[in-house]
This record gives sequence, C-alpha cells and structure tokens, in this order.
Amino acid sequence: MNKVDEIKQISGVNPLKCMKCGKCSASCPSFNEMDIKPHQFVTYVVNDDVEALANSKSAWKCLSCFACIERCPRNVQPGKLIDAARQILIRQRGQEGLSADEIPALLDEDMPQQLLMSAFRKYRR
Amino acid sequence: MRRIGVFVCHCGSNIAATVDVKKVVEMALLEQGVVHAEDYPYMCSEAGQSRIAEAIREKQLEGIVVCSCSPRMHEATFRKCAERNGLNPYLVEIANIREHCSWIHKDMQEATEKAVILMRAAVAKVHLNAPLLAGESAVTKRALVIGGGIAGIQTALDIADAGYHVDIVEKEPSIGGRMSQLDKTFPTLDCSACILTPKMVEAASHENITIHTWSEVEKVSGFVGNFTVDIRKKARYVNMDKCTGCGICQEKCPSKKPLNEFNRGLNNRSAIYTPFAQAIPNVPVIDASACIKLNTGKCGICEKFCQAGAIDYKQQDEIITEQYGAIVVATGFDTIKLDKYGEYAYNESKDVITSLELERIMNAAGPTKGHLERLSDGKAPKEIVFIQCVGSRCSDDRGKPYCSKICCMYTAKHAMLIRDKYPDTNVTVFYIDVRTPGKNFDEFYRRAVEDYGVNYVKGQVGKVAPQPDGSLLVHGVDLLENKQILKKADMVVLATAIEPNPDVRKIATMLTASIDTNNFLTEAHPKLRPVESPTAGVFLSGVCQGPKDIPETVAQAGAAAVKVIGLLAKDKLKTNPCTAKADELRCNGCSQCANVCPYGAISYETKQVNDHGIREERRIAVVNSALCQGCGACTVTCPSGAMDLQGFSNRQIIAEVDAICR
Amino acid sequence: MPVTENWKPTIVAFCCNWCSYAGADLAGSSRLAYPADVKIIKVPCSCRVNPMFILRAFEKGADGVILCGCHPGDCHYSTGNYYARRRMTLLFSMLDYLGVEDGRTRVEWVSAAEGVKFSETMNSFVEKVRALGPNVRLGDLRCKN
Amino acid sequence: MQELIVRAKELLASGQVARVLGWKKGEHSYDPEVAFFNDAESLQDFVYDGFCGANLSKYMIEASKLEGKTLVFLKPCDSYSFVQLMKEHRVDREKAYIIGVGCWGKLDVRKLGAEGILDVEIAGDVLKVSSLYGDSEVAYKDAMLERCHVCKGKEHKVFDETLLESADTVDLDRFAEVERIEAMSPEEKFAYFQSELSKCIRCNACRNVCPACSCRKCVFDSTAFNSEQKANTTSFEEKMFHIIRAFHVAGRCTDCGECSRVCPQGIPLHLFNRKFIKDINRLYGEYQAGADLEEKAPLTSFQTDDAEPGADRR
Repeated sequence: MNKVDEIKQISGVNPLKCMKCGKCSASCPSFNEMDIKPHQFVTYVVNDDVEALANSKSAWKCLSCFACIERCPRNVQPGKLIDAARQILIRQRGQEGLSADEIPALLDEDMPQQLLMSAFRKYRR
Repeated sequence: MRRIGVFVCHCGSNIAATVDVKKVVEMALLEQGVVHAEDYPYMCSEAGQSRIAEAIREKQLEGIVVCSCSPRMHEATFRKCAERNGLNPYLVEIANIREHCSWIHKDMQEATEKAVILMRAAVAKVHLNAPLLAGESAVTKRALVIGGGIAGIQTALDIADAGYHVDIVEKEPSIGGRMSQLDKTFPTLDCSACILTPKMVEAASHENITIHTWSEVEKVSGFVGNFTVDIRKKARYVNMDKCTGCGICQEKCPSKKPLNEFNRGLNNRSAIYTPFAQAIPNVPVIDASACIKLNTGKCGICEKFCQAGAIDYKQQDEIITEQYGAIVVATGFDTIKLDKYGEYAYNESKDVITSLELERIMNAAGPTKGHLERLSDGKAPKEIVFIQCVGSRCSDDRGKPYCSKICCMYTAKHAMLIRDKYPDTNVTVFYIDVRTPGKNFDEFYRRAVEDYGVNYVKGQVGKVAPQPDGSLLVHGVDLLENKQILKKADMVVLATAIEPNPDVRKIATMLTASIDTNNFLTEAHPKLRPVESPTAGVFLSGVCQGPKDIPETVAQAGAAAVKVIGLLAKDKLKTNPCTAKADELRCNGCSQCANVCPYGAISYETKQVNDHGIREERRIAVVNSALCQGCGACTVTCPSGAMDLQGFSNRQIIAEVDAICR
Repeated sequence: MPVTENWKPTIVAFCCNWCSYAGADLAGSSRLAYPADVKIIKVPCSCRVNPMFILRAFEKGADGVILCGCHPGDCHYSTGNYYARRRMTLLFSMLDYLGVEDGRTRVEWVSAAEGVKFSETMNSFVEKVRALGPNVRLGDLRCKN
Repeated sequence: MQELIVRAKELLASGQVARVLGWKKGEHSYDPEVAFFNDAESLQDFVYDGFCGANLSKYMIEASKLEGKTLVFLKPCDSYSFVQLMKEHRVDREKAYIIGVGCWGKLDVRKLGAEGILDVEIAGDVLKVSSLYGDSEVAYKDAMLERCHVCKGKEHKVFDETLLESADTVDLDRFAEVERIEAMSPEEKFAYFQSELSKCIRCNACRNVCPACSCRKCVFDSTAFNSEQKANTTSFEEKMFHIIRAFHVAGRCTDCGECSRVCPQGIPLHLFNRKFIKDINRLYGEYQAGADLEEKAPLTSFQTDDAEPGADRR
C-alpha cells in the first residue's frame, strides 16, 4: 500500500473535503513552531508528499489538542492526518518507545493534566 | 390487440452512449402489438415529433411508447404531439431510459438489457391505457400571498395591477419584512426604507389588495383553482378603523420590558407597539404576554389616553375563510441561531454581533440612533473585524451546507459605510472567498478595498477571545502570508448564515408543497420552473425557495406573479383525468374507500343495477372527478378491486410488474 | 441452494411520482450509479401500491421489492403515505411471520431533493437481496420438470 | 333449546317476523345446517346445541333483501360480525329481529377423537360418542373449538332480546399460538406454513363462510387484477390467496374463528387473521372489529407518528 493510501486508511480522512478556509491554522496553538501549517496537511497528502509531512517538525509540534478537528466546518479532521503521519514514522522506527512503568519517573506535579492526556493520545499506538 | 409505435431517443449521446438504441428498437419489434419502432437522435425536437406524427398517420397507431428521458420532462410534449395528430394524449407512455438507465449504468450490455425491460413494461402498460378526456374545473379569480416582505409585496402588486384581487397575510404587525430592518442596500447604497416604503404604501392603497397583518394561515384545503384557506387574524386589541396612528399609547404605556424584535432584541419596546415608524398599517398591537391590563386587570393607561377610543381589550382572535385560485409563498428568512458556535463568543460578549444587528445599529431609527458604538460600553469602535461564512458552507451539523449568497456583498457594504463615516476606524474582513456574482457587484467590492481601504485577509477566524479590558482578541490566519494573526478588536461582526423562516415547514405541510432538508421549498424544476412548486397552484417568491438578494427576489416575485396571472386568466382549468372510478357491478358499498379519501371525493347512492340478470338496488360508490386528485388510496382499501384508478389501473400496474419480472 | 455465479437479482421499485420518482431522476442527473437490476414503476402515490402488486412481483420471479414514497407529512396528497406506511408495516410483518427473509422487502421515504439517498438506498437494498440469493420462499416450490 | 323454538313460533305467529334463520338437524347429530324456517311446523327440525358453531351474520346480507323481518339467533361472537356488517352497510338492522342466544362453548368435530362417528350424545360436560369402531367418551371442554378457549366474552354486541345463559369457557391466551410461531426461526416458520398451506385445496369454504370476506365479486374470481386463480397452479398461489385474504379482512376480522372451523383440511387459518390483530393491537392500539359502529378501522385511519415498516426487524 503506498504512503498516501496508508495515511488515508489510518486517519480515515478524505483530504478532498477541505475548502481551504484556514480555520484549523487559525485555531492551532503551536502554529508558529510548525514548518508545514495545519491547512497544508491535506495538500501534502493530495500531492503524494507524505514523506515530507512525516519528516516535518509539525509532526512533533502538534499537541493533539484537536482544536482543528473541533472547529473544521467540513469535517476534514486535519489533526488526524498529522497523527497518522506520526504513526507511519513510528511504525518505520519499530518499537523503541517508552514502556508504561517508565513514565511515572518523568512526571512532575505541575504538569497539566491535559498535556498528559494529549501525550498519551500522541504516543499511544 | 392495439397497434403500438415505439420511438427510442438517443438524446444526443446521453442515452446512446451507454444504451444500444438499435438493439432496443430491434427488441421492440418483437413485442406483441408493436407495428412500428424506430430511433432518432432527438425525439423531443420538432423533427423527432414529426417522425411520430408521420408514423401515427402511416401505420394508424393506437398507442405510443417513447423511450427517452423522464416523463417529468417531456411527457406533456409527446402527449401534445399525439393529440395534434388525432391520438388521445393518454395513449402515450414514457419509458425512462435516461435518468433511470443510461445515466447511471456504465456497462453497455447491462444498460441495454434494462432499457429493453423498461420498454417492455411501457408497451405492456400502453396496451391497457384507456383514452381519457381531461375534465374541467372552475378557477377562483383571487390569489393569496403568504408573507408581507418585499417578495410578497412585489408579487401582490404585480397580480393586482393585472386586475385580480390579492390577499397578503403577514404574521408581524406590519408588512415590510426583513428589508424594513436594513439600513442601506447594495450595490447602490440607497436607503432601504426609501425604496421599500413607497411600495408598502402602494400595496396598502391598491384597491385590489387586502392586507391581513398580525395574521397567520391556519388551514388550507382544496387544490389548484379551488383552494379554501382559513386565516387566523390574531387579536390586536386595537380597533383598526378608529385608530389614527398618533402613537400616544406607545409613549404612555408603562410596560417597557419586552425586547424589541424589530431591533433584533437590542433594545426594548412597550407592550402596545408598532414595529417601526413607517409601519403599514400604522396601527399598534398589544403584546398580550407583556400587557399589565390583560394579565392583571390593572393599568388601562393606553385606553385612557386614546382620544379615538380605539383600544378594545375584549377583542378575540378571528378566523376568516376565503377561496383562492392560487397561493404564493413569500415567507422570507431569518439568521440561524449561533449558540452552537461557542468559538465566536457570540453569547459571551455584547460586542460580537450579527450583520443584521449591525444594520439596526447603523440605522438612524435603530437602538443607537445610527451612531456606531459598542453595545457593552457605548464607545465608538476603532478596530472592527468582520468574519465571513459563519454557519454557511458547513457540512457539520452546526451550520448550513449551502453558501448564503448575500453576505459577501452586505459585508462589503458595511465595511464601506463604516470607513466612509468613521475614516479613523480600521476594518478587517476575514474571508474564504469573496463572491460578487452580479451587475456592478465586483466593482462595488473593489471600491470598498481600493477607495475605502478595507483590509481583506484570506483565512477564517479560529476563535474570538473576550479580554479582561473589554476588547476582543481575534485568532485569525492569513493563508496567503502563511501567518497566524492575533488582532485586538473593539467589535466583531459575524456574517451569519440565513435559513428560511422556521414555520415555513408547517405551511409546506398545509399546502402539501415539497420542502428539502434545509427547509427551502423545492421548486418544480431547478432550471426550467424555479418559481413554481410541484404542487399545482402553489408558487414560490423570494428566499423561501433559496438564498437570494433583493434584486433577484424582486425579479422572482414578478415571475411568480406572471405565473399566477397566467393561471387566474383561465376561466376553466384542465383537471387531471387520471382519477378513480368505481365499477358499479363489483362495488360492495362498504364505504371503506370514502374513509381514506383525502379530498372527500367519494359519495354513495342507491342505484338499480342489472348484474348479469340480477336486478336489485345497490349502494354504489360514486367518485366526483372534479375533487379526485388521483392518489389511489381508495383503490387499495377496496377489497374487490371495484375502485380503480384511470391511467394507473390495477391491470396496468400488474402488466408492468409482469413485463419486468418476465 | 448453489447460487449460480451469473445470477442477477430482479428488483422492482415502486416510486411515487411526486417525491421518490423525482429523487430517482435527480440521482440520474447527478450520475449516482446503482445496480441495473432495479426497475422502477411510477405510481401516483405510495398509497397506490396494493399488496397484490408486491406479491405478484414475487410470484413472477422478483427477488426484492422496495416501495419509495414522500416523507410522512410531505405527501403531495397530504395523507397518502400514512396509509401506505400502515399497510406495508402489516404486510412486512406477515411476510416475516411466514418465514420470508426480511431483506427482500423495504420501504424508504425519499424526497425529490434526495438524489444521493435514493442511490444509496438502492445500492444497499440490492446488496442485501444479492446476499440472500434467489427468492425461493415466495416462489413456486413444486418440482420443476 | 325449546325456549328458542317457542319464542320463534310466537314471533312467526305474531307476524313480527316473516322467517326464522337458525340451525336445522343435519344428517348426523354433530353436523347441524344453517336453515331458514318459514312456518311453525318446520321449526321442529330447529336445533341449538354444542355443535351449532355456524355464524349466521353473513346470511343476513341476503336476508336483508327479502320482504319483512328475519328472526336471527346470534351467539356473542356472531354479534361482533353483525355489527361489522352493519358498519359496512351490508346488512339492514331494521330487517333483522335479533335474539342474542347464550353460549357455553361450541364443539369441534375433529376433536371428538373417533372415526366413523354415528351419533354423539351431549350429557352435561361429557360427550358420549358412538362410532362404527365402538363407543368412547370425551370431556366437553377437550372437544371445544379453539376459538371458544380464547372467547372474546359473552356480551352480545347487538340484540333485540336475549335467551339462555352463557357459561365462561376461556382458559387459553388468545395470542399464545401466534407468539409461539413468531418465536420460531425463519426456516421453521417457513416449513410450518409450507406444510400447512400445501394442504389447501382452494375449496373456498373459508372465503364463503367469512362475514368480512363477502365481496360481491372476489378478486380471485374476476379479472380485476388479471390474477384470477381458481386453483393453485403453483405453491406460491396457496400463500398468496391466504395472505391477500387476511389482508383484505385486516382490521375488519372479528376473530370469529369460522374459517378454521369450516376448513376441511383443518388448516389453522385463524393464525393469519390473529397475527394481523396482534400487530394492529401492538402498533396502533387495542382494536376489536365489530365492537361498535363509530371507531375508525385501523387500516382506514393513521397517526402521524406510526411505526416505520420493518422497524422491528432483527
């Protein structure tokens, strides 16, 4: 399966539904740190350039806060696209992620609950 | 056995591309009774119809089957063609091998096979067609217009000018509708009231127009040419003949709490009120829920101060029943509710307003007497942000899937007027695309940008965050610069999606007019019959049929009026001959059919019959073909098949079923 | 019952002239494909369809019968589809009672503006009938010569 | 039974009625026939006992056309049929003098448990059966018709006067059998009805006896639908005839059980009508055909929020 079908299959997103309104980028809290902006994710997928998307800084800057998914008027769900791009990378690198019992040591008290949740969401698979 | 002619249309390539028309002709000739079969590129053209005419004469055809597009397109054409050539129009059947076959199947062999089956079904049916004669029914020379906005007024004026009497039913205390709430209108910036009020006065003074305001349609029965409508005239508690419209009662009325719907709830009004100064009729109504006298029996100040003695607390709702030949729906629109759009903080901050509310704020008769000021602290806004497509073009369930068509133009208008009146105020418009499809529309938009310096930014707004200091932080994006924008604004205006008046669905049910999931009334044909409803005698005028601006509304209002005039000009209307008929020898007289007839078209009489030698008096069902609309409900409740429907008889449908399943 | 590979189901669709027939036209003009096994018979209203027609279709070899009408409340004749709804509810319940597979019959309300829904309904109905295989329980069981 | 004969003679003599519609001794003691009695002495053959299951309402359709009034004896379940026929203007209430006769359950010849029956003597709640192969006894209750075990009630829905006391006979749930079939798998249901209906010889007894199924010209005898079917040429036609018949009487069938009683093949035809009655009660509210003259029949009325067809499918 080529990369484009794989990313579509994982994310369940149909990139053609995007009408380029930019609301996802407007709502993205880490827009400025990203090289490929949220409203561009769909274009990279449509142009068969999943490689660039997977290797972009955006893949790791995305906080999985899902604001873009919440507000997209066309149900495109760009957050899931970058999430799928991350999965492709992780699957390439194989299993060298954190194991469950290593996590408590890394936590500190004032880490916001939401950050923890979106981290789990990001690395769960 | 009837002599049948089968004509297969290529429809250019629409049919011929995926249906082997020659094969259909070949198979047609094998069918019983088919004495003539041919194909032709355009059967509906003059040349095509002349081929039919020729075949009728040469082969003495007694039945025609045309395999072509949907009967809803050209059944009438081919029936008229047959009639011109001496063949009863109801001996023509259409096999729909375009919309139901060639357009939706790719494989030639499969599509041809299906076309042949559909042809066979039509031939089987036409063998059993009876020559029917269209009956006639009288036309009440009077029209009803539901809705008193610009659409309703324009339609009524045009019909009345043609000499027919028109009743306008408007649910608000005054006609004028949405347009009366606007300040200026694009693209010429004339003041909305200045161009609307003359029309309202003309309508009020026209001898052929009766206006029922503060009234609603309660019940509709009958059919084209013979509608019976019950109109509920709600109690005004003011005697319309005596009232001089002096307005003292409104000033003196102590109950000031109710929100002023005309000003979109931005300020209050008294319990006894007229919506706006130029109201027609200029007679106030008493809001029963807010009136102290009606609720507690105390007060009665308005009665004291009224020199004309027009106040009448005892007034009751009144139901009047009228006969009409045609009904025009002109129920207009409203903006959608924004409570599902939390990201724009419409409910949190008073400075986030809809465009319609901005119209009232900029209007001299509005809540702020025309001064552009923030509703929170009354200060003049220095930074205004317009957000386009709020709730429009949304395929999620929060908003509407369609483009509301008028927002780009009225936002350009607002921006231009603000920049013109308050040059030191900055205006930013966040847009997805600016849609200006109309005469002088794009030029108007470019003037806003080039002459008045309105700042257009391509990109939607993600969030509007009210700040502690009372300002609004707008999280936008500039897709062309690929930059996120955080703009501090004093006022945010949302170009909100529009939807048809919510109670149009109730009216559509009463008129049995079809309506789509967005509550827009469905037109008979999107391109060829945009101002008529599929329900004969019901016409559409204005936004109730789809989003449109004032120029289009007035154009459509005129078109609807012409259709009504065309209908009322006829003394007699051809009635649908496909009505039910009872076979007196089989009828049990059990009145099951009368119980299901929606039009009360079935009555009973005791008749002397000779049933194969048995002479006796029997109770027989009789169908009044003027009332019967041919739905067929009675034919199924009749166990013995005595009640049958002409044009769609039991044996015809059984023949079609047999031909399909052969 | 071995299903021969090239078996094609025969589906009869009764469509009411004002709503579902127009919906079928819209599906056509929007080029929304559905299997060619579906053949449409135009009736003035869904209340015109007599159980005799439906059983006759099965008797003559149909594998599935679907009745389409206006959404309740939108009927052009104001009450037609309400009667159709009761009749078909009882008829389908009787067919289930007789052990006929419930996938062979269906009622769907499709308005003139719902071309997509019409096409999707036909696709899902044909798929269900194809899965059930040829109609046996409402056909003739006597041994063929 | 004597009181009936005495009363009938009085009414005949007084000229109040021109004829009497009742039951006459048949060839055997267990098969009385429906008969008209025009004078006093013909009334000796009049009989009214456990075997008089026949529902006389349907005969009143033709009797309403005759001169003068007709005295007719209606059991409680028959009176529902008469009201339904009145509702459909098929009988003339003025031409009928109705005596609501009491009922204590009617007998089913097939449940006598004997072949070659010569005579049956009803002795209280025991039946003494004498046949070619010897004598036997069977309890009255065991030989009762299924419809009496689920009797709708002993109240006469229409009458001018009543005679004889009724006795309650209900000891079964009316829809138990229907529910038992509904619970079967589709294959079992199909097999069950296939076996039952394959016995159908299209003698039309069920149609001819059914008060609700009284069209002047039945669709299966006419070209109304081009589907005339005198005999079952295919196995499907057995099903079609009974489904369409049940559909035509749906909402009008009073569940009088005559169809099952007269079926020579013993097919439980009431299961079709009772299924529709159960569905109507479940979906559209309790409805008893023939209970009164005003209530609208379920299939000629509707609610805007009725259930969708096939909604309760698995």
